[in-house]
Amino acid sequence: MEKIPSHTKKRHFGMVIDLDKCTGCASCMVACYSENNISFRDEESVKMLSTNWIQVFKLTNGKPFPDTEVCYLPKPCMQCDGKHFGHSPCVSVCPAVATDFDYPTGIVSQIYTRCFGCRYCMAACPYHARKFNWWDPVWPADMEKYLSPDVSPRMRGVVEKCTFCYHRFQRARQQAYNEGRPEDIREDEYQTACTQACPSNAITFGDLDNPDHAVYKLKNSRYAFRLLERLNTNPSVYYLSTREWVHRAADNYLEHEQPAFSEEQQA
Amino acid sequence: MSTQTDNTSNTPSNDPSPKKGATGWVILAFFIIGFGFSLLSGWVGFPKLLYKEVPHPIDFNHALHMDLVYDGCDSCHYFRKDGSFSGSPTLDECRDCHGFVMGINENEEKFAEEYVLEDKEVPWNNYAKQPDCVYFSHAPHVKGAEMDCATCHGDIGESESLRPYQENRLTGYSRDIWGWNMSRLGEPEYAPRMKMMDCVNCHVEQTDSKGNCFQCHK
Amino acid sequence: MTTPAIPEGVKRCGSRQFLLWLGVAALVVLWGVYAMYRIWFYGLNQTNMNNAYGFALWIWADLAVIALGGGAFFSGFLAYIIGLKNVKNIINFAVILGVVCYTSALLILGLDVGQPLRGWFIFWHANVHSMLTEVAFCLSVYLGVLIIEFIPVLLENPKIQKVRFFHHLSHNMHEIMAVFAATGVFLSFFHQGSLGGVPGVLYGRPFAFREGLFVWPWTFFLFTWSAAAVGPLFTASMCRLTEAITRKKLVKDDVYHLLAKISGWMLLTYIIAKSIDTIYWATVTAPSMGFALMDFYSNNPLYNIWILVAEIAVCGFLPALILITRKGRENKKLLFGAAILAIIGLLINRWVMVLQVMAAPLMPFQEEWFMYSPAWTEVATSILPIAYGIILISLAYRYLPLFPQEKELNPGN
Amino acid sequence: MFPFLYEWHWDIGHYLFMGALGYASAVIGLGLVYCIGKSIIDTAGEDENAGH
Amino acid sequence: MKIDRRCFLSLAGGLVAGHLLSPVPWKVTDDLSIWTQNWPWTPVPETGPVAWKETVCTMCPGGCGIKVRMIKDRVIKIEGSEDYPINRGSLCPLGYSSIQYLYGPSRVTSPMKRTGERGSGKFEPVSWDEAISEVSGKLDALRKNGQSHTVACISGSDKGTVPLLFKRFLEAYGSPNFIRTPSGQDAHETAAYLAQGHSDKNVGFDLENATFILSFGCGLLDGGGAPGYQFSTYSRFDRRHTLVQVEPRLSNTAAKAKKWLAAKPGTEGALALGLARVIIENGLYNRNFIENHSFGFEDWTDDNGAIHMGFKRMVSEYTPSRVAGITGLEARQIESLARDFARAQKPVAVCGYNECRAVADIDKTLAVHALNALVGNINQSGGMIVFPDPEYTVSPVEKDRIASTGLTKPRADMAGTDKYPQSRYLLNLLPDILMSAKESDLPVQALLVTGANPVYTLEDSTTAQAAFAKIPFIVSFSSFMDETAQYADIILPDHHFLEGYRDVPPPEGVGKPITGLSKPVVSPRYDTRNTGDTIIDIARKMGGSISNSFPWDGYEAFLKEALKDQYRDLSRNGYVENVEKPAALDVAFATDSGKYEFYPTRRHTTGNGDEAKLPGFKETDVPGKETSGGVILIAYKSPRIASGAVANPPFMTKTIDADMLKKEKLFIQINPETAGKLNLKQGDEAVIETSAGKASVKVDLYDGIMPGLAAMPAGLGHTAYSRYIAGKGVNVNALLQPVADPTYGINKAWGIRAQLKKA
Repeated sequence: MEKIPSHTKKRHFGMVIDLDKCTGCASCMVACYSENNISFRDEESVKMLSTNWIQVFKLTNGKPFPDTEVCYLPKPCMQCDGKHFGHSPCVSVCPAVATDFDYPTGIVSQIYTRCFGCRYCMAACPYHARKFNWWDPVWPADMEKYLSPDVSPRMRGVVEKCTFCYHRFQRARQQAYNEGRPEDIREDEYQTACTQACPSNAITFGDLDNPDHAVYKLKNSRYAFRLLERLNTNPSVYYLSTREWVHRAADNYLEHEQPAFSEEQQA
Repeated sequence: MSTQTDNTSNTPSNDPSPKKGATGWVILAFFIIGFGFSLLSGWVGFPKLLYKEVPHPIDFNHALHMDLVYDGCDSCHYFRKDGSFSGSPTLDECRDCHGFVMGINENEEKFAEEYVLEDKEVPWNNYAKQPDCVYFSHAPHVKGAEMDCATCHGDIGESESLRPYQENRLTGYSRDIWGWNMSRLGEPEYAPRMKMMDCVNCHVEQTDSKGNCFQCHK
Repeated sequence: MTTPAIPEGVKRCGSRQFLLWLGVAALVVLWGVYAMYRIWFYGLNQTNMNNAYGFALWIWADLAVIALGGGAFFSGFLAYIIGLKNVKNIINFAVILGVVCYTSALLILGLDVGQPLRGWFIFWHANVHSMLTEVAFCLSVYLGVLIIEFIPVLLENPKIQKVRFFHHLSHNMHEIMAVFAATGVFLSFFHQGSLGGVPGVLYGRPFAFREGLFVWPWTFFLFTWSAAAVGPLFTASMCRLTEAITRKKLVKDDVYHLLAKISGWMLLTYIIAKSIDTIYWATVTAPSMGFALMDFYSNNPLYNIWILVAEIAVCGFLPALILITRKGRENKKLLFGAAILAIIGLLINRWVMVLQVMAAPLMPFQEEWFMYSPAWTEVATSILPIAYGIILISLAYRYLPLFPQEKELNPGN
Repeated sequence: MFPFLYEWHWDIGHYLFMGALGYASAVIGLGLVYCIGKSIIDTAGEDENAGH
Repeated sequence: MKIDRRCFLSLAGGLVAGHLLSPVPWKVTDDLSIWTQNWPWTPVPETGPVAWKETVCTMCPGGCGIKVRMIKDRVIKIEGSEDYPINRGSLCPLGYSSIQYLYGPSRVTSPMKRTGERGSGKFEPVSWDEAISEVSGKLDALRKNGQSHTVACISGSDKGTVPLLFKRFLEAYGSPNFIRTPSGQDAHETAAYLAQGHSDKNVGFDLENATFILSFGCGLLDGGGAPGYQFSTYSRFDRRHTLVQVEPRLSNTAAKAKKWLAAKPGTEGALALGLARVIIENGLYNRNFIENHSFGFEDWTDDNGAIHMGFKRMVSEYTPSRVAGITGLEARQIESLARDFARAQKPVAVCGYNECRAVADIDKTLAVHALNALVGNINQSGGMIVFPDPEYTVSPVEKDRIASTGLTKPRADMAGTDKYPQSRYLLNLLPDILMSAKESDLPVQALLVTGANPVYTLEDSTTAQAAFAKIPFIVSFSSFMDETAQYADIILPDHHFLEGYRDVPPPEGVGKPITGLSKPVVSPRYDTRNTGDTIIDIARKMGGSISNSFPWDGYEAFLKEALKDQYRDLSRNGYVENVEKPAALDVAFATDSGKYEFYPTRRHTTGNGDEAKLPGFKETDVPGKETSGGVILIAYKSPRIASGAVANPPFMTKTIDADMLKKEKLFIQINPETAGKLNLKQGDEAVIETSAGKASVKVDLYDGIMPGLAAMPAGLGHTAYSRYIAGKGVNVNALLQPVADPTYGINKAWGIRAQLKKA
């Protein structure tokens, strides 16, 4: 199809998050706020009104003291491919093509100026990855000074979500063009803000289809799984955990069913 | 009621009764008046209302500067190391030459007095200024596709005086983006128009693709 | 001599009483308008919606009024295409109800979007794969059809009829009304279906997701079917309510009986289809995604399993069985009781397909159900259409010959 | 909505959707034009008739 | 020609038709939507050339290297610096969000003078001259009255050049009252003094080279201590590394540990001794260290011929089964932990230094140090490192008669007095001392506060507030309108750390002596001044010998002189590592025996006998009355909440989970079992009451907390700063109460008895 410009290299960016490493410190969240001009209000405790592109959840294994275990699970937008390539749950429902599956990168785009705020995509997203701008964004005092020109501040009434820091990809690409090596972008040249911020190196980011990238190997690990994989959303974000209960907590199972990981463990 | 109809029925066109009212021609005339008025006000008056002329802070003479610099456009509009484009030069960059009043002409004096001495950045009007939602990088176009400046910016580099700059009162856009012709017909002589589909059309020609949303939006 | 504004041969209440009646409704409208002002000027933070409830009361209200307004399309289908003469006695009323429902739906949509001034993007930048695009297009074109269907009725006001052009227009439009009606039925079939498609295609939401037939999920057909079944019952019930308020017989009983009979069978077949769909979903679709039926029904009273029982048994099979029996139809209390049950069933269905979809937790580590209660602004704007409908219907009833049988049924006026 | 817009693709989805929609709109539009036209003629004819 | 209604209809029709064929409706519709895309009130960030600048973050004492992304003169983003040896790229949420303080509404934008009541936050801006004259005037008056010793300075740190200037100022002025805020370092310093003989050295742990970290309740991954250092250490963990966490609550650290041992709080010392016993009994200790570099391991005889009990005999009583009884753990667990620890390649035991609160149990700390000594990892790679402060070369202070007299007076906080002769700072005692003093005889007449927010961070903060309110004159040097600044009479605002120079001394607890330099990346946004400059100005204004002691033009000049040779490297690399390697074991100990003293002979005790000197386990009394149905309240540290001198910026508050804070209500964590006893359910409104105060909270049931305990996060419940920070949750310090160690005065209470009832 005409989807990919002739001069563009095709990639499929994705993330692998090692849940055994994640400490739940929220550096990724804060780095994301700062990187992506995410607005805040004085009241942020009602999480379903709060804008987060990546959010760290706390999972417990449900066992009583002292056999309790905790696992932290950072959840960005999963950049789903959907049932067939590009048929992401949110993309197919957007009536105005404000969100689209970016074929050259495998990232789900979101164009705030096209979005008119119908929120159908939010209804379609099982991960609650999409957030609506219920209020006009306001930065108190002269905090507007720290806003980055790489990411447009959103206006009231539109949906926003994690973009895998697409502007960093653009930045890397611009640099590559400037240096006369178009489309040749090294693995370390494009990393998301959260990946870079994670103080315990729990997040790995790269081209899932490129055997030279770290994520390629990690996503094929036997400890790898994805969130709500059974919905056929086909996320580009993988998780790693050696703990069986974490695998179970990441998807829904009927009583007699088991995650593939547990079956493997028992075998 | 019926009698009235009878009275007037013989001379329907010459002597319209008060009840019968105007004839078809008169009605048509009114229609044309309304139609014409709307067309006129819409095509002529409305653009004047919609756009406001913003005076240039300095009537910059590109031609004059081109003669003085070594590196063409790149002398003042250059790529930074990271591949970003510098755009209009900052006051500091102008200062390299304009440290003091040289007294070349009125504009130069004005520039030196109002900006250099006052240490104030010049609020240049940018004809090609895109809104915040647009991501545009010069590097792929100039370095990758080896396009000339004039392809998009017209012959501004050779101009001796800045052409008028108009701003859309509603959107704040430069009038160049939509094009000076309200109907967007024909090619403008100053430079190509810069609405989204103008970019897309060129991309389709050059890359066989409309491009992706994120390619140009942020 | 002046032409009376009120149609000939019918009696209407005094203007003072009428104005009072309108005034009360207007107050409710004003309340809604104030809410609209709050929403448009301060944004959607004036509502109680949140990121879990991106779709809430309004979308439900939209789905509900459009389903109920389905009476217009199905009555039109019966009257103009099947050619059931008897239905023509209520068709004008059905059309007006349709106009009320559809304009309300568009108004609420205009409120519900975060950027109303960009609302036209849905047409201009249409994504033809989105069910919402289909809804928007068919809905607005169908509203056009409804207005076209309404125009001849409007033109029949004696004062307007005096203008010859309008007189002819009304006549000519009547002549080819079947064409409009047929187009309307076509459009309506699709947008009722698309509304069903709206939740049905959400494959990330196992509660709503229904597998498909061609490019449409099951809910596409179920929504059309249920609107066709219950819409006429809503028309009939509203007509009966008008009769009660005006204390006049406006439509002959056999019209009601006919509608009830058709609706009864439609409802029965619908609810059977719905049951099959539910069983298939509960035993095949949902389990394939790891969900047991009871995962979708919470312990909290609002989203409990009773809602399924109520929808299918109490408000589905029960009224269907009443309506398909002659005895049931001919007993007024049973007939309208069944109609109200069926309407409630439809409202529950739309509620479930919007609100419960949002409420049910998906991620296994998130145990809580998302709860939501509408803000006053949402309630006010959702009630506004009712008051607005009352005003429009009152005006139409007063000044237009809505009911061809009225004169005959109320002699001596 | 139109082929000159960014979102447009010459694909089956657009043929079906826009085709059906265009068809319905055309029927409605033509029907309306017919009614209005005929009514104008009827009205004019009435005036003529009244004259004789 | 006749004109009628139809003409006008036609005109209207023409107008409409013409209109539709003109650009007006279409362009207006389009442009209106474009207007919504560019609402004038939605900011459009300016572009420009990008630059990265390296500096050091000082939002907490962790001292992480950061790189700052600048666009023109604007700070856009902060990231961890990969090249900085402490954090090696890692950075905590507070570091990332510190730009919000640079630009935030919490800044004090100019010198302020109080106009309203204490704590009301009503101030008026004054000029720097005026403010400094006011301060020097007040101080001068006190000095002339012979009350120079009643001036105190509370500082968040006693290291680095700014605290050095304050110390110097007090010395020249004539007051002994330089007071550091309580920290875990208090106990480590004391232990290092007792066991190793150093009175003012830093105790750090070389975590990055250790392979087995046994943590007695350290919030290593909860944002305590030097978070960048600890996170970066953890990020390099692989299969060969082990972290064991001993803590009654499943904290973030415990969740990430290979093993979590939920020992009863306050019994960690017993566990350490139990481990020591297993190690000794099985001969797993480092013989070389014990035989050549330690003292008091075996029983020993003093000069008078009296036989004293050695460490070995003392711990022999701590059998695994007995320790299991004390700690609530299993004997099996204790034995295997001891073996794993002792057999590990590079084991290290840590405690206390980065808890959210300064719980300073000397016995416990000595026991943990002893564990390190047993495996011989003192001053070894991957072990416990003791190193000196960076050296500052400045001329001696010129003291006049008043200064000399003032300096001989006892300290206001009683540190170093007969009662607590071996303690250096005892701020935790000050509130009670002030409260019991008469107005006329107040031991503190003027207070300078720098890098600290004691009104908020001191336990029993309500009493602290009342006590500080009694001080006639308070000067705050805070950059932000914090709680203490609100109590001040004069605020002399410091720069934000991105606006000025400052040396960053080696962070507490970090096992390598790195000094960093925080450099300005932006010019000061407001009318603020580097506190170093301010204190020099005040000194200059006071004249005489005080002025003579401050001969520098400003802080930068002082900094250059004080750091001497180091300055060049500092300004070039951003940091400098102490060239001095950790001392070799033969010269490492300054004790009388010249060895590591398992039996701390110098220890000041109330009673006599070996039990008092040796670090045996003594149960700590928990303050408060024991009642049926009561709980013990503990505070915990969350990496998402800044609980130190600086409050949470809005970004961090945004990360706080819904089960920690909801609207203004804070959640208190209790075990479901405890909840059952107290008849509480998830989300219930409840009231918690202690002898210090009471607060209304919500209940959060958490399986990961020991039954009988209730935990609240530290760092919320602020009343100052801005509306983005104030009024959220409860300040747990207002519910806690310190218990002074009888011989050292430092606080040793780890919790407080509380009543938790349904509201």
